[in-house]
Amino acid sequence: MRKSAAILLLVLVLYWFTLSGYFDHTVLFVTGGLSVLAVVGLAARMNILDDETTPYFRFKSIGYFVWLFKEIVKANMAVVKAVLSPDMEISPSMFKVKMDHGTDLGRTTFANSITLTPGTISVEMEDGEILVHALLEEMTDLEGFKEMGVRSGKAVADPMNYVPKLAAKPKATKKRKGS
Amino acid sequence: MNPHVILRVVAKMLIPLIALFAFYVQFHGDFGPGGGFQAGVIFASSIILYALIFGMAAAKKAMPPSWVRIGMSLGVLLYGGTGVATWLLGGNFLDYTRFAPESTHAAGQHWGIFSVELGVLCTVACAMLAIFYAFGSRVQDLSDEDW
Amino acid sequence: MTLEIIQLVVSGAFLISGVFFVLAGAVGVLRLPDFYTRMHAAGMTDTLGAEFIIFGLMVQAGFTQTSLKLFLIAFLLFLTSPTASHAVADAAHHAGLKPLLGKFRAPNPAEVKANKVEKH
Amino acid sequence: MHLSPVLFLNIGLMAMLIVVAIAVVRMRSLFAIVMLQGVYSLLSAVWFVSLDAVDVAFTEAAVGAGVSTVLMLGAMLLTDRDVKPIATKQKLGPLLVVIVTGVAMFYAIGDMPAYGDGMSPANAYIGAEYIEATKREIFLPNVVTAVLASYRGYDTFGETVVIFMAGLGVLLLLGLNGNAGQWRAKPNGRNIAKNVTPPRKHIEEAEEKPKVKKTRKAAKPRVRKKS
Repeated sequence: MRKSAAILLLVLVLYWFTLSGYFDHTVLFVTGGLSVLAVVGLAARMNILDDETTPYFRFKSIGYFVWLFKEIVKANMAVVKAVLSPDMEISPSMFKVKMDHGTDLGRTTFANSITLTPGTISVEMEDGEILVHALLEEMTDLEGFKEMGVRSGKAVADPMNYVPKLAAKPKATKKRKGS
Repeated sequence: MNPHVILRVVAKMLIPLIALFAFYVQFHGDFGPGGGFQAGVIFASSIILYALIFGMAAAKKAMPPSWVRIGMSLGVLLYGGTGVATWLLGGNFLDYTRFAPESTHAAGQHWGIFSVELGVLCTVACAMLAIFYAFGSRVQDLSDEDW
Repeated sequence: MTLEIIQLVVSGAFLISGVFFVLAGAVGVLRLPDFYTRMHAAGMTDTLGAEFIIFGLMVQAGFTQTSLKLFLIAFLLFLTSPTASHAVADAAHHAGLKPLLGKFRAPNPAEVKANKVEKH
Repeated sequence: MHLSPVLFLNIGLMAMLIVVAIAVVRMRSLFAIVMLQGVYSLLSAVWFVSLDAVDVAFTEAAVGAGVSTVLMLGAMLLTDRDVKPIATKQKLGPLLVVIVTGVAMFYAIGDMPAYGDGMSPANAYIGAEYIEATKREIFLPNVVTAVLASYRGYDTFGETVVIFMAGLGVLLLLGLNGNAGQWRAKPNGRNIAKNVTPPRKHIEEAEEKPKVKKTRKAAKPRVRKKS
């Protein structure tokens, strides 16, 4: 708790100077210091001082974000192509991806990465299972999820043991608009 | 287990940033857009976010209702008190130049505006929280099924 | 001088591609059949659309405090927009909204016309 | 009036505001209305930015779209989820008032100064004076703050008191823990009047909690005796 308080303090000081941009103004300097201390105190009162609050500054995670951004661009292209083509052939499906990151932070990173990649949304998360809604057939590929899970686990330094599993096969209810 | 894991983790990251942003808006009101009214609402919204995720009881532990009640009136007192102080220093009500009559850079004005805006921050933040607490505590914590 | 031109071109390219993704997202929201699929299109606007526009502005601002602030905005968007999408999708799922599953194709305009004529 | 992109932006934003306002009036579900009010606030905040009124836009976004949406939702939970339909006859009176006011406003548009006109009464006399005097007397880059807190200090004091009174009024009616008017007030909002919300399981659980504490306290002396 003391360690994360220190990290939070550092992050908030950097945040303050990023926002403020005044380095030589005495009043702003003093009030800035007091406000940072007040916010850390508030966070302590709220009981939110732990590793989940301050996951910033992990150099491993920078590489992950670069990789994730590449994935997002790729997925965006696929979705744009599907949406803008006159036929608009899509095959929405829902399935469960089972994975077990050790911590809530790892689970959140993984689920948010899924949502960030267009074409897949994490609809529900229960313990180790994420219910995913996918727009296109090529996005149900479990290998992709596995890679994302492993990488996101590494990015936030989780003890992780990943078991990809298609828990429920998507039901095909043939429905067509206009018919 | 709390079903809203993602919301909880992300809210935990955001709450300190929102709270500090409120103070930034407060103290940079002299240089850019901002001031006590905006800062008060932003600060209140950080606590409201906490209450929405962790429940009303936890929020009341972090920011007790008694603080809210005191802060609400303390802000008005600070504003009015600034006026009375200038009065006692021999000026008119809220005539801030009395704080530093000889200053060439209007330091008195700066101090007056500073303390007045602080009063506004106190009142606005606490009044918003008071209204939120009053409405929110009236209903017991809703379970997801009630929606 | 040349640096300025490069800056202009790069930021312009970012802005145009960002606007393209936002537009594609809007078209997707209008065309896609149900709530969950529409959320994919909406997600497109707030990931690549918004991020590319912010990157374009960052390139235009250069190495200044403004571009640091823009980076903060981009970071917050990265953090909050998937969370909001998840919250909305979760709420819809809890409320019992059934997703449309299986293969789906956009109806042919000619087919739709024929249907309408039959109904009349 | 020359055509500029900003003009089109303003026209588009105004059109969207009108559409949202009509939707708010015609909606029946209170939840949707509250959400649309948030949309309305955000749109008007964008519009204020395009008018260069950043301070106002800031306030509108924070208050209108942020906090007041939450407060409205909180208030909505205490009432119905739907609006009761109003008979058409009862709408005629308000409609008349709205039409008369609208016509009067359209009539007044003719006298309005052009947007950004430096010679308009609002800008030429006291506005220009404030801008000049701020440079000379207060030395602040943000004229809005100087006007708000110094030149119009009385005004802002009044506004602060108004907000204080609003909070106080709600507290007097509902109580800080939502239990005003109950003869057995309990701290931290635990005990909610049973005639307000029907008793549910978790309310009963919350009331049972003090008992657990008592048993814990009772357990302590026993240990002492043993030692």
